Amino acid sequence: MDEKILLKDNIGKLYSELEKEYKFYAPTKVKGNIAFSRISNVEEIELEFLNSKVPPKDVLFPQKETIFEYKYEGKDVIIEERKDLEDKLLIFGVRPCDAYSFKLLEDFFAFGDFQDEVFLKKRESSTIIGIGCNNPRQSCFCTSVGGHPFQKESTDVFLSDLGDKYLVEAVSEKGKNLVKKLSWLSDAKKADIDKSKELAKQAEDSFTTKFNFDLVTKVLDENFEHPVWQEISESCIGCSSCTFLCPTCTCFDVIDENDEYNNRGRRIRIWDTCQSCLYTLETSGHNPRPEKIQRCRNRIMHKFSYYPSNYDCVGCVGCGRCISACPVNNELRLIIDKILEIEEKEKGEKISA
Amino acid sequence: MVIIVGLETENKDIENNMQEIAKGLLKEKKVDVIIGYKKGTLPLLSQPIIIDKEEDVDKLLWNNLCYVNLAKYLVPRVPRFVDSEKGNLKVGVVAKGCVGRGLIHLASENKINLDEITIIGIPCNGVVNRQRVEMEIGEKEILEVSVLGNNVIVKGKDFEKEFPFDEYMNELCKGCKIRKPSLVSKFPDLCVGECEEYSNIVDEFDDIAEFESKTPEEKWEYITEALSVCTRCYACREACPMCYCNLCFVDQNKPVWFGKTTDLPDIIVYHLIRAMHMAGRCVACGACSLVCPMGIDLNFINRKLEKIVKERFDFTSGLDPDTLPPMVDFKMEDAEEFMLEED
Amino acid sequence: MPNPYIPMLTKVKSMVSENEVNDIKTFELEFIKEEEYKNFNYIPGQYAEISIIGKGECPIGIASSPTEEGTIKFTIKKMGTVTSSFHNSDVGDTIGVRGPLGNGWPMEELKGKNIVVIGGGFAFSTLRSLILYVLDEKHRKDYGRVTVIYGNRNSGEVLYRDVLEEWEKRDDIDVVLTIDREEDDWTRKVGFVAAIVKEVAPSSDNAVAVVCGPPIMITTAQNELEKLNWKAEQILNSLEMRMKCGIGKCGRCNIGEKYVCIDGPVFSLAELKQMPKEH
Amino acid sequence: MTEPIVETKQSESKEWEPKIIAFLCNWCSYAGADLAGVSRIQYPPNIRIVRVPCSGRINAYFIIKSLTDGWDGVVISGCHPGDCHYISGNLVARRRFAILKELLEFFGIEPGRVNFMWASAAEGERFAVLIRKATEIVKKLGPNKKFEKKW
Repeated sequence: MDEKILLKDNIGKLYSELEKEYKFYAPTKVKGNIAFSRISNVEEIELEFLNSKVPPKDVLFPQKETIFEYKYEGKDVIIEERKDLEDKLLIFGVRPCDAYSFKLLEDFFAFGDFQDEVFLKKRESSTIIGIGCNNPRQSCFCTSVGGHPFQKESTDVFLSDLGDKYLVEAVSEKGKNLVKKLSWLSDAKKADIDKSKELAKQAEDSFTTKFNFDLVTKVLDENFEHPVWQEISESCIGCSSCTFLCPTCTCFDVIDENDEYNNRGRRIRIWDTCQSCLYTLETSGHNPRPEKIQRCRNRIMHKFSYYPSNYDCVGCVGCGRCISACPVNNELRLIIDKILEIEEKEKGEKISA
Repeated sequence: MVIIVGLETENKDIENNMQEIAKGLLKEKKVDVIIGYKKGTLPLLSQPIIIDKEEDVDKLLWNNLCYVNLAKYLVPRVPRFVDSEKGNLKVGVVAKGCVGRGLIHLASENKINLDEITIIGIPCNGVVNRQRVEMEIGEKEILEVSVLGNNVIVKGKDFEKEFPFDEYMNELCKGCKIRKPSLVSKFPDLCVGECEEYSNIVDEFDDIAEFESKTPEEKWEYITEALSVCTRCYACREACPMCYCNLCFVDQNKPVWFGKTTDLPDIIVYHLIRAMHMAGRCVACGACSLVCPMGIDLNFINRKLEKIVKERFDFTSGLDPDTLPPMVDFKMEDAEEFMLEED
Repeated sequence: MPNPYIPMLTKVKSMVSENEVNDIKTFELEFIKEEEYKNFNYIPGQYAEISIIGKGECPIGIASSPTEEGTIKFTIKKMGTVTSSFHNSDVGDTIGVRGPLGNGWPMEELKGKNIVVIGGGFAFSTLRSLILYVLDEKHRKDYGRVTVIYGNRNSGEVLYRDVLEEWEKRDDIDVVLTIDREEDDWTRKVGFVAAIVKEVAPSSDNAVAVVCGPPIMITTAQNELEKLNWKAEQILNSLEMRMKCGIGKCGRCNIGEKYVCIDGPVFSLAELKQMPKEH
Repeated sequence: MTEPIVETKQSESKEWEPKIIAFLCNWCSYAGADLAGVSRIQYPPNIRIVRVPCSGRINAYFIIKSLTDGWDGVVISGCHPGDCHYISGNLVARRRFAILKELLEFFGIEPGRVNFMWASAAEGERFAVLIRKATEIVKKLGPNKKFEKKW
């Protein structure tokens, strides 16, 4: 049988075996929040978690990342490319929604004539061990965006939490090789597989939030200039928590950071957010999106209208982070309801007429 | 310490009074719109709401989760507060003590015109420290929050936990001396509902005395530890009613003053300068801490600011629109013990 | 594929001040590596992300024409941090270049057509590239008549005087120069660009208008052209936007689902009418 | 282009000397420093002077940027209270300095890194004494490492 069993007690063994080959990232508790960070000790791994606060995208697309380093020698410049892009990474414990976000990010960074090597190389050299989501939160809606709490596709190895042990399934070639290497894993019994299926079913049934995003996209395409945007943006304070915690947000700013003492520096990219008024401000003073209403609209349009037309899928993985992070509770579910209301009203009028 | 008797009934009373007043104001056309709070869609949140119809008054609510400082929506005014013909509308603001302070302080900085607003004062009984509760529940989902007696009860799928409210209040609320908006004698029509006249506010600042007695190294360690998780999303800035600059110092690029990265020195500098700008202006609403997605507690910095301003300049922000804020004022006899002198 | 964020290194070969107040300079850059220059195949209207390493990067339209061999040129106005440090640099300084980027003017589609070039202010740089390209011996026969309407605030702001004078001498190109207000010694036209467009009234038959300039000039000139029966498909614009990466990744230059940096900067008026008004 | 703002740090073998940036107001302290110079009063060579129109011109940004840029200490000097060329510039500044000084201390940055003083145009001697004192304080604190970035 292909499926294996990993006892939770054996995580240490797994770690010590893989840690030599991979940079091992796993969920840890940092100041009370779950975050994916590189661990140096198996004790740091936090196995009981709903989902991390900051999505694991920051392992492959960190908030601050060096693009290249440079050195000045008189008037000459020497550019040093990064050499650590092909180091092997292993990200342990990624939820299916976040794993799916890696696929979206990959599509985005490979889109067009230019490939973002900084991201793609790291993505290529990373292995993702996903974990099924036994307890989706109320704010989760991955099933509405084509996901599933036990979706395996974007992971390399997929684990299902069966209490004191994990059911291990190798998904990709990379994952199969990895599982082959861990020869000490015991074979799974049929009961284990059945239990996993049952958990998946339970998780799926527990979703309370369901959207029809095809309809949302259609309504958005037709209603760029609708008064509803005023209503939606009204209570937004533009704090950008939603974009900073979003697993699919990719916008960044590029900055040169100098070490004046040693005539050297690095060009870095840092996360930026479309919710900031400075994001689009041109040097001339002209700003294409000066108002909050335009910035709010851009975020929603980008995820649910522009993304589908460029990549044929919604730019959202349904993790619900923006819903729980919004301090004024101007959350996505309400926004989408408001958008769908437009359609309902129109239909209603048509019927009555 | 304020003694709270039956939080639940108290909240209900506040809510009923508030709705009554709001209804009256809208009926008599004393205000065009009212901004207040309504029930949030998540258990630990409330949602700001703007109403302009009498029948919507029932949506207004007061509970211990109403932590957004509504003064934020007046600088700049959200578009609904400005009519294309009438100009600025008359806005009623549901105001706990710190919202009232925010409005009055903004008036002292000439940012808002008190003639155009009505403060619907409510006697605030504190807000829940959402981050602390969330962190203590840990990795479980909170499904329901209710108030019973003096406890906040948090329920989830397979757990139920009680938090004594006076301990799990937001840090700034614990020692809050200004629970109702201040009465401004010059504007008799400004305040409706419960407001209070404050004379001298006595505050011992015991809570930060201990921190201050630490050595620089200990303080540095504490500060860097507390701020290191900051993601520089600037939610604290955006939620703050006093942060209304068109171009914040961190965004200025001619010249670039400070780094924009999440390296520790850059984070520290951001919070240090922001604190500098808040001196004598912070109205102790705690919104910055409560909106922080990473749960950083900025309140102890705000307390320190309050202390400096109180001790040095005997000033409490947001009580009187006619007193000049301390940072634009000076006295010949200001203390200068920190100046370098010959031995 | 190489990392698209790594700039190719060039040296400043020369810099020429273009206007009276000395805030617009043309920089001539020479590639350090010959093969990088050989691979730098561009068409007029494209831009490059150029940087003073250590100060930052900004997108600038390429002012030279591919027919001018050996170097590439950029005309830069002193505006922000990066452009100011360009103005402070010297001959021999190292400049990073990433490009060519963007779609550029559709040189293939323009073949066989009359071209009306309408430019204002210092946005003329990619238009210079276009005109030089068309007037080059190798390409001249492919294109019809060229009409240039170029407006400036005053006579001190007119860029590229040397090439303009050459063009004025030729008989296969009409050059109409205008300034906003009357000045002594100015013998050419006076008035806003839109008014001059109306006066010149270029024919829309088998023609394409290429418009580049400040937003208000673009709008007014387009309105005039439409009054002269030009179709929206015949009017081409080059847009400006804040861009950081130039390769469609940093996100900020989107207008609807289009990114100005890779789908633009050249859009026809017909395309722009389909897009949200966020530019 | 990336000229070092501060000269490269001295080699480890020599005794460490702090680098101090001094913002002096044009009307009093700058003249005071000048007087110290022409009167041949010795003061430590560790300070680099930036002349500003008034101590009221000094923004907290200047001070904190100096620290982040690697200066070991900052000295700010203006006219004595009541003597300001612009009547009250130094009085407004004094409030600002008070807050900054307390906040720096609160954040755990050694308060001795930033020193404020008054020195009039006639007080060359006082200027030298205070600069000597400030230099000693900063020297005792050692190099400013808290704002160093990792490379």
